[in-house]
Amino acid sequence: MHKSFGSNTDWVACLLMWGIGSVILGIFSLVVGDVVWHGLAGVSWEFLSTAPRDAGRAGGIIPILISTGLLLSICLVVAIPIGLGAAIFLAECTSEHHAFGRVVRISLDVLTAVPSIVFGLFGYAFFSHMLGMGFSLVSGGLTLACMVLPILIRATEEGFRTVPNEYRLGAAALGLSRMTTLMTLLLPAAMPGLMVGVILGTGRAMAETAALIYTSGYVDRMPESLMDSGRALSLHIFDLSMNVPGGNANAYASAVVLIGLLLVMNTLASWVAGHWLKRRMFWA
Amino acid sequence: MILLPNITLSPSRVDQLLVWILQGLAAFAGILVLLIVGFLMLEAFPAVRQIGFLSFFSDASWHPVEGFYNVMAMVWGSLLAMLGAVLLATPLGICSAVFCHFYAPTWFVEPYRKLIELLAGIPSVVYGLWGLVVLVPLIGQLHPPGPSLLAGISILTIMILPTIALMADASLAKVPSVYLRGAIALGLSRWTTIRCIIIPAATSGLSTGIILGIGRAIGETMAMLMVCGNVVQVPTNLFDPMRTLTANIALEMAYAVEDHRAALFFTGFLLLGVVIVMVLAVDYIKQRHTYA
Amino acid sequence: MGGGTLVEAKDVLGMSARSTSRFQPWGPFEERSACCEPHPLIRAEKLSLYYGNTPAFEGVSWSIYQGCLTALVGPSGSGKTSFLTCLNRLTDLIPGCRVIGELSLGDLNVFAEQTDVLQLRRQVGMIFQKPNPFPLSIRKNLELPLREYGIIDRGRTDHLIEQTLNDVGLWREVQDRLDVPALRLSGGQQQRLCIARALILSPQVLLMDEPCSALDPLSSGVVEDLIARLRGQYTVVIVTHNLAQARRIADYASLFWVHDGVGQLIEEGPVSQIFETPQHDLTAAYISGVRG
Amino acid sequence: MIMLSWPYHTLACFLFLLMMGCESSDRMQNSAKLVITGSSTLAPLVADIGKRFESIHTGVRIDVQTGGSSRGLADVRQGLADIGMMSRPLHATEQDVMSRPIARDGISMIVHQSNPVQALRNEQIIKLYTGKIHNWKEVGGEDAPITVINKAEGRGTLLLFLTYFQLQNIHIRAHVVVGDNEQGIKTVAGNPHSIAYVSIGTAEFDANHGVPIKLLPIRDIPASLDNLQNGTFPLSRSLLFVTNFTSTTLAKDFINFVQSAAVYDLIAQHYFVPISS
Repeated sequence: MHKSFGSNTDWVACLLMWGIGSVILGIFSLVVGDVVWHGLAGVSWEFLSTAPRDAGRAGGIIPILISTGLLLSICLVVAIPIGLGAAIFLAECTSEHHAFGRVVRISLDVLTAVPSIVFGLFGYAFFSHMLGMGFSLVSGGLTLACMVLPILIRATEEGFRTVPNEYRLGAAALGLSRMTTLMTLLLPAAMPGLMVGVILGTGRAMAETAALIYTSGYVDRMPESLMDSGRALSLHIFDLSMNVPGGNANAYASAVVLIGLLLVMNTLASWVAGHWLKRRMFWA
Repeated sequence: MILLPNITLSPSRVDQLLVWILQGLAAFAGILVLLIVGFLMLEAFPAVRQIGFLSFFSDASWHPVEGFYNVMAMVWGSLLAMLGAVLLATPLGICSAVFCHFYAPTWFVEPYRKLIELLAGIPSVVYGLWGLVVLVPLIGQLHPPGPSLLAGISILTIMILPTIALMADASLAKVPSVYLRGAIALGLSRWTTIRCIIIPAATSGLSTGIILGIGRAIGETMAMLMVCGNVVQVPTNLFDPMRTLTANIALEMAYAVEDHRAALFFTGFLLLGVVIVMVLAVDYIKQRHTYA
Repeated sequence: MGGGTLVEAKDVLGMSARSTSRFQPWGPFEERSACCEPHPLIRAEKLSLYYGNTPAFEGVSWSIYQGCLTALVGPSGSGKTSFLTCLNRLTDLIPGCRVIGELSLGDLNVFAEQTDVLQLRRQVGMIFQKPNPFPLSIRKNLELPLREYGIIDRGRTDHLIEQTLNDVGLWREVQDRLDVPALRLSGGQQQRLCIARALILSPQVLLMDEPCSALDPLSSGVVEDLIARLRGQYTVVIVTHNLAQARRIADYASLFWVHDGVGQLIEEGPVSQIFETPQHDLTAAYISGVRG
Repeated sequence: MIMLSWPYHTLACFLFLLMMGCESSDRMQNSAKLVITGSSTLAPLVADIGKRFESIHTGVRIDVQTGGSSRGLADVRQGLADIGMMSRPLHATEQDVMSRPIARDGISMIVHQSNPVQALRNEQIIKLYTGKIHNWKEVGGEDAPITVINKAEGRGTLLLFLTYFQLQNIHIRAHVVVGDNEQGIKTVAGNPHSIAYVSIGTAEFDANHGVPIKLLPIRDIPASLDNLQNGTFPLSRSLLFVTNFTSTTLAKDFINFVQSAAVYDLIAQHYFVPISS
């Protein structure tokens, strides 16, 4: 009697989990499949290596890919050090109930919910106008960094919080300086958290449209410097699908490229993290 | 336990410097919020002074060109879409992570996780486009007009699910394995182990995931603009079209001037208010339900 | 050399020519009343366990008697804990873990396909080296296994909880704070709670993996007394590095040893035989502290 | 050593960024740059014209930004842009800038291709949009509820529509509100019982490229670019460039170029009508 009680619910739960797993898989295959189905035919070497013509209806996306890459690098180069530092502070220097930490944490949660268009208008007023960066990749990258920061910090903080206390105790018992403890023990252990943050963050940055319309701009020319305006891939997709009649085919093709790019970057990120982790563990 | 509980206790110069730098970086993140709030206030201030604060809640409708500024319908729109999506995506996301950890065969886990990671980065435009071209006509056949609260909730659910699933996945991975071994040695079934031990032990990470999910849901702009119908009204059922605060900003900012523009900034400001209330509520619930 | 040659040592029971003249570090052996029937409950036939291609132990053939307290001693890496985890199939948790040979619990073939693992683990409780109460309240820790097996009635669960906590001598210490988190208890209390948690399902067999080694001597003594009291009611299999402890509380003992990185059962028998008249050179050396 | 490597890397990256920034600002002073911002309707066209202008005038760069008519106006006023693009007429309070028409555009009522209704009278359209007619049956279509699609507050097309039909936005009972033209077209394509109004150029392009929509005539005049060009189609608007009164010669050159016959082919390619005709 007892046996049947336990295993019946378990069986139902198992079924449910498989059900949910396959539903999620199904929905996403539907969305991704739809995009790939419409767009794969348009992706060719020529598409990847030429500049757009006729407002994007014809031609390729190479300047847009370069601009996207630059935007993303600026965003990550700025956001990762700040995010990591803030996360370390929140996780390692403040307790859950510390007043300053709590204020910062709540501010960050609020920041995650600021609509991207508000970030865009903020970046437009602050970076482009007030700091005089104009409509440029730098201005767009910095705006993206502001957007990505909260995601990065919260995920990394979570990573640090779950590092077992034995590490800290053990390191303290050895008389290691906090700097060393942080760099050699805690950082590698918190790496998976940081990785989730970076993946979610790059995801959000790559997907961003509204914030970039006002900051990095719409110019689909090859950027010559970071002060040039440049169009991001998702903005290109948005423009083609919503603003340019007959842009659908290339919009879908660009979406396929974006998905491919995400795939490559995520794989690269986890590979680099794993590699780095191994080396660090070895030396530490 | 934390590494640097007190600056004064730390003997090393480097450590003190480290703490100051870290504190500075954290403060920077906090200042960013102040900057944005300040910016919104500066832009919204003329509207509040000109139009009057109460007009935003007591006017007949939202017709800024004619001078009517009631935003409540859009506040409800944002809240309903967000609540619906979070209520759907939270269990789905957590289940997806549980599936990944405890049910899926090993060879399947990595591709599955990769897919979810991938989905976290798909632009909202793509989801919106899919919603507009595939989902909305489907709903329209069921019950016209098609663009509706239901479409909004569905798209939002799909969009925030990866965020919640990834955070849940990361936090489940960090539940100490001793709990798992203990539960298994007791002969607890997989489901009981998950429900009564693993999930409670992962609360902190799960709630972070939910907060990020709420954030993305309420802040989502383009996809909402494309599938919700954007009619300013409080939806009375799932098939009614409605407008969110974010869609309102994106839809009208491009053509708004003066008071209208300032009123749009005020809606942005209001959105922040809604978010702050939500975040504080989640924070409060989390504080009450965490076992130290 | 295979397990077979080592098992032959069992056949020379009673030969004590070598041990009589040996140095005796333990003092006179105190005879205990035979508390257990020499009725084998657990039988292992040429049992081997591999992690991938690396063997943990090989060719263990052995019987564990019902109602007795059996100690497993031997150096680290000799496969004691691995052997223990076979008994409740915790080995299932380790990817790439293979078990070859026969293992039966009463009439039940432990590694058979159709064996209900949950049922098996319910009959075989396990205590780990580090106390691992779940991050729940004390009451919930004990309630969880009960509810899992269908005992939901509040009166009955409360009664069982009180009775079991009494059995492990914890009731008086915690009766007025059953709802505080279990993680706030001291180490010794936590370990007794874990024992209570295992006992509350009245299992046949209790596996203990160095249950006292993570505790201070005082708590360790309390837990050890508790384990000694369990003799007769339960079949207890205990892994310990503390030879004195094994000698104090066990009825039977066995010595595991490592040969070329592979664990093997060197000698087994009544604790008097192992400690007084060991049949194997290595046993003699190990218990006298010369090696290991 | 390893422990210290990441701050150095970061520092190096920052320096690199800084250098790139400085270098580019040096170079920028040598070349003439024109920033044009505003209406998303005009942006693709002006970007293409800009590319042609660059190919004729070496050393000149035309940066086209989008973000809406109001942004174009605001950027010109603040000096962030040299030229603003506007797809709506200037209000009475906005006479502090100079406006120049560069192309024409009209709006057309569209329905789904499968809709049997061939034409609607103006009163019918007004009743439809004010919620006095709910079913296609009442205007000669099949028995199905009408989905009315309106444009968002402030859009140029909305203003034109309201002015022409002498409506007020307050009285319009819409089931769906859309932003850009393509969104309206995609919504109509997905809903066989809907009606919307969009730019003629966009609608004509999509209808000719297999999108299941149909353009309805206004007062029996078919909605087409030809009728727009010969001035017979009633619902038309000018697309504007706005500048400060003290605009640079480069800006003037560019505006003259945009108004010249040299770009008529581009304007036609983007389904607008050149201003001269």
